[in-house]
Amino acid sequence: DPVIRLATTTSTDNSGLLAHLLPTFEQQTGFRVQVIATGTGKALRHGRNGDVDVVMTHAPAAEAQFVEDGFGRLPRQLMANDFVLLGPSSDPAQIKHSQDVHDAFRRIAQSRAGFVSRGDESGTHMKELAIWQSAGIDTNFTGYAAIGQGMGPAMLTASEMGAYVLADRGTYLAFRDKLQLEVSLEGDASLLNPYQVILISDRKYPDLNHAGALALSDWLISPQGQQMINDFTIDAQPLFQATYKVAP
Amino acid sequence: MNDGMLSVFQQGIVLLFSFDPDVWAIIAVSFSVSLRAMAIILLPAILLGFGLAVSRFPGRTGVISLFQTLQAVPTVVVGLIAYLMLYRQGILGDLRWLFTQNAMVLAQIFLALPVLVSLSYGAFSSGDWRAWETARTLGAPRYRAFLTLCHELRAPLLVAVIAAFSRIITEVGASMLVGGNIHNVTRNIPTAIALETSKGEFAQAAALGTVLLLLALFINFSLGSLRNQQEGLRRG
Amino acid sequence: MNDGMLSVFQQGIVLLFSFDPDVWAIIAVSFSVSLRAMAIILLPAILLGFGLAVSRFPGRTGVISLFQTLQAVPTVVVGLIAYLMLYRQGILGDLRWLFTQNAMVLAQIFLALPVLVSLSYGAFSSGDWRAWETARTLGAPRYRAFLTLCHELRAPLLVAVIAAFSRIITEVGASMLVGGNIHNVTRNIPTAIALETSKGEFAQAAALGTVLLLLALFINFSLGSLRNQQEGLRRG
Amino acid sequence: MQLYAHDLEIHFGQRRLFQIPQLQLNPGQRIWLRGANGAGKTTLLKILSGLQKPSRGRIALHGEANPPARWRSSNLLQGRIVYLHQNPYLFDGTVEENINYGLKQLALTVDEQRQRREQAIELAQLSDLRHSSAQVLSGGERQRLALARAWVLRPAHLLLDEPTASLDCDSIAAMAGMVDELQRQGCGLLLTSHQHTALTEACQQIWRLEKQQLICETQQELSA
Amino acid sequence: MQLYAHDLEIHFGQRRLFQIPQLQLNPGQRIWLRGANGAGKTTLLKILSGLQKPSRGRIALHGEANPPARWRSSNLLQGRIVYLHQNPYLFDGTVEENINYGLKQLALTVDEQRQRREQAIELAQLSDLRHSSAQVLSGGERQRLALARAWVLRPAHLLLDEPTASLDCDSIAAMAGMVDELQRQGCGLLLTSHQHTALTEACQQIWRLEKQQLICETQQELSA
Ligand SMILES: Nc1ncnc2c1ncn2[C@@H]1O[C@H](COP(=O)(O)OP(=O)(O)OP(=O)(O)O)[C@@H](O)[C@H]1O
Ligand SMILES: Nc1ncnc2c1ncn2[C@@H]1O[C@H](COP(=O)(O)OP(=O)(O)OP(=O)(O)O)[C@@H](O)[C@H]1O
Ligand SMILES: [Mg+2]
Ligand SMILES: [Mg+2]
Repeated sequence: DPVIRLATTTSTDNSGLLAHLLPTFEQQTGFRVQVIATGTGKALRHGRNGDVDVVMTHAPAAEAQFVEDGFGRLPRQLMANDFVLLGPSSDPAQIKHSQDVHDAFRRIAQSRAGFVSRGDESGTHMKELAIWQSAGIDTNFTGYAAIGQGMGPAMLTASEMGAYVLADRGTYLAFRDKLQLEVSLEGDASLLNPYQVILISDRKYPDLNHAGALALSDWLISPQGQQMINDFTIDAQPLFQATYKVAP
Repeated sequence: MNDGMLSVFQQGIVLLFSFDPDVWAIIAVSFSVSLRAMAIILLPAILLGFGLAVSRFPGRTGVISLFQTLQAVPTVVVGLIAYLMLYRQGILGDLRWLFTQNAMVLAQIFLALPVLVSLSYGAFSSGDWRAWETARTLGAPRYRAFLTLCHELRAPLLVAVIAAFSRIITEVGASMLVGGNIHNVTRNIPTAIALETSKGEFAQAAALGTVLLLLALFINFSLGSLRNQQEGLRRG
Repeated sequence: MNDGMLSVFQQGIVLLFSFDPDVWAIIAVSFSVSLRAMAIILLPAILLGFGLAVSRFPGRTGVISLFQTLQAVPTVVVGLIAYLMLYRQGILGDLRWLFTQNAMVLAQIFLALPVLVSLSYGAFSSGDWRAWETARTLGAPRYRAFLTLCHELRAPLLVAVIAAFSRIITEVGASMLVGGNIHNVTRNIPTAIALETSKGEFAQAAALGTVLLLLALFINFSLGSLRNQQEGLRRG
Repeated sequence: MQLYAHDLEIHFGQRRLFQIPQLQLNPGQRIWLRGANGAGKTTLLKILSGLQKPSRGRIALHGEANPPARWRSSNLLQGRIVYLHQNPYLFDGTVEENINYGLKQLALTVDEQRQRREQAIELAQLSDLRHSSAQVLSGGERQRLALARAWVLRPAHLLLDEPTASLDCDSIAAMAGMVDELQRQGCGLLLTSHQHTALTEACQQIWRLEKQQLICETQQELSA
Repeated sequence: MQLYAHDLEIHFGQRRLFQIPQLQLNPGQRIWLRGANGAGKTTLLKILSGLQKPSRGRIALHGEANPPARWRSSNLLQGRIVYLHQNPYLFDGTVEENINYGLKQLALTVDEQRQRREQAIELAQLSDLRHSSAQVLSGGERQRLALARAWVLRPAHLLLDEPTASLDCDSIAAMAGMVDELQRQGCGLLLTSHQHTALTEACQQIWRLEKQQLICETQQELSA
């Protein structure tokens, strides 16, 4: 069975990363990869149900649960990208002067400048909530708008409203010329966004294409795979950073 | 997920009768938007369908084809068109309607109009012209003759209205784009369902779908009395 | 976004005639899935609509209301139901249809059936029973009498078929869920549009919408010849 | 009120059905319109009642306060010049509802309405069927109902297209009674029929549609 | 082939329309079915042609290889016992297409089909209108077309519901010619009519629907 079904998040597929990687893998191994790009929650759900052969997501807590429940095996951290805080160029909350991301979020809440939240329990949304929490701020302030939509619409909404928004860099680069937003803050360590590739339990679902899934996982962490991840750029900007380390 | 379809359905019933204010806010947005859109187009669309069925003018079949074709424009695209009109630089940008219910009403008007026009064209074109003539000769002014014809054709017209309303009450692409799915403001049942689904909360999504189904059933059975009267095909 | 609606439309025309293999693969998936779904339900649904219009049995109005109501189930929810049947633990899980075109056909059948049944019920219920009687007495077997009645009512039936087909060819929620939007396998025009929209490629999305619109126009004008013959309302 | 037609002509494609320089229908007059099948009787009646537009010419009502009404320019003809279809169309509903249809349009008290309705149902011998659905009526009953529905309006002119075609003697007598009553009240009557019946006997004039023209004769000429 | 009915009875709700213990229609026979408006003539004809189900009783065709056919159990009645509606329904299409409708059902060569069609169009005097849409025909033309459409089938029995109601003398003569021709070929004819015409004159029997019963008389008795 040469078909591998990969459930992953929209960010990897929409950014063009998979289109950059997979042809080489397919050529070398003879497998064909069918990509089902959805939200992290749904991708893991497909994994739990045994409807896909391998998942690639970016929600550490949910992934840990997934492995712990016995549905996933062999989680490998293969790459990361980062989140950026976007805002109008006038910078009403004075983010430019903030020390770190927590300070920036505090300023947004205090300035009553708007903030658009995806509100869809996606990886990005989880991240944002975690930051609000560690900054010690309740999201009930007036400027906070949870819109329950994808990254693109969230940025467009923020752009229309002149509000701030937390976005992943890949999607931001794709949307950049449609937005009247700028990067207000980037590079903070807590804005890192790690991706894992996880195989599906072969005891629960013995008839899946485990050989293909393993081959894909192996190839992704191989020197060639890691190199190709680092080589991927949009507008000459690298998007993902290969992070696989051989387990100690 | 493991709790099967039946329990999802039960959950929907519980949700509906729990009077959860969040759920009812969503329901209110759905119905207020879609009913407003229907109210605005109902008469013009049916009149247009009537006109297309009974009149003869050059290009008539072209117009009919056009309305039928417009049904095949995906809702997202209709949403995009509405968006391009409403965003800050759009021709209607000054209205500042984006992300309001008005924007959703506008998009839903675009969506329902072709459906209602072409279905009521279909309904009228199988009608009997003598009904119109009889009404007129018995002294009915034009508007009453039209209403009489509508009454004679109430079964297919009712079906047409229900089809058009179903299209917009279940529509997600356009509402999401121009409404923005803002909690308590523009989040309606379909966008809420889309949100729950994207979260992987399938049970919650299905429960919301059940809510819509139950409300639709309720409306339908109330309209059923209208339909009851018509006793099969005309025999004379 | 800034390049206005006209240029988007142009882009769509260019896209259609560029014979870009990717675009045509998407078009092929859309039409092969939706046409298969229509082909499967066409006859049963129209027969059912006919039966509901001409027969009298207890619970008949209940059945009619049910079909009309089922139109108001959002496509995502229909997709969910199909998903719950098709996923590994579902009753049809052993077919392993999830993320294949067959799954999309199944979901689209659920979507189109209520629309077609209730609209053809509407069409037949404004028909003239003498047409059936005349056909039968002139020696036509039942199937031919039925076809004759369909021919007499071709305007509203054609409109019904077009409405049902439009519903499934533009539908995104169910196809996305059970098809998975896999490139070259289950990506159809609406899911491709949704994808492009989520990537912010609005022009590309609108261009794909234009492609669908153009194809629908083409189909519609070919069907137009059918419609042309019917000369307004019956006068006798 | 006089019904007046001027310079009527009607074509269907290449075919000219008839051409009538002038035509006049007076109150209280009863005229028998004759002609072979396909001569154009139905078409002429529809034109005179304002339901169909002639290829050329115009229709007017004279002798009232309002200026003459042009074709379809208003509702003036409708309800005052009533046309009865050759195959009447009955509205979905009961016999009584059909009779009420035109009545609702008139400025009558509820009492007057009821009175006219009861009278019409009685004259048309539909008492037993008053609550039946109009769709199940027999051919003759349909004709009687159609006349009753027009009769309650007390029109200025009544144009009857083959009103007695499928009626038995009793029904014809009932129809004749209703029509005579209308004539006494000054209603102008124009009727087509291929049979000699009580209705046609009382006609003072015969109009013949022949060779694309309308020829008037009086009944005496005919019998002579 | 004999058309045979046994123990027919029909009710509408509480109302009993008629009850007929037995009834028989022979080949080559011509019968005039009479009765007041609303007596149930149309209903009886529809039942005999298998279009409507009686409340009780059954219809059969005797005298052929096949066993007697029960009501609606098959297609045996259809096309051989042809019923002509009081207000004929014409299919959307031209006059010629209407005539072709039943012909297509028969196992005839193209030549035979053409021959029958031409003959029918001629007899029904529809030559000028053969390519017109059937929807624009006048009342009389509709009747003639409906008969022509049935005539080409050479049915075993033809049930005519008021075929001459809106016909002029010429048309009646044309109708009579067609009907006589069928009778010569052994077709059984049952017709209703409120008028004495050339069609009714040649009837050997009169059936009367009266007081919920069917009474048979021969034409002689009547004239006596
Ligand atoms: N809309 C139309 N288009 C073309 N021809 C028409 C149209 N309406 C009527 N005709 C033709 O005009 C002729 C006259 O029709 P009309 O119904 O006026 O006849 P009539 O005198 O009432 O005949 P009958 O006694 O049979 O009812 C018919 O031959 C008919 O075919
Ligand atoms: N489906 C029905 N339900 C109830 N009553 C009916 C139905 N069909 C017919 N009738 C009634 O039965 C009676 C007989 O109808 P039918 O049409 O057989 O009469 P008919 O003898 O043909 O009369 P006519 O000479 O006026 O055509 C009528 O009074 C009619 O109202
Ligand atoms: Mg006529
Ligand atoms: Mg009858």
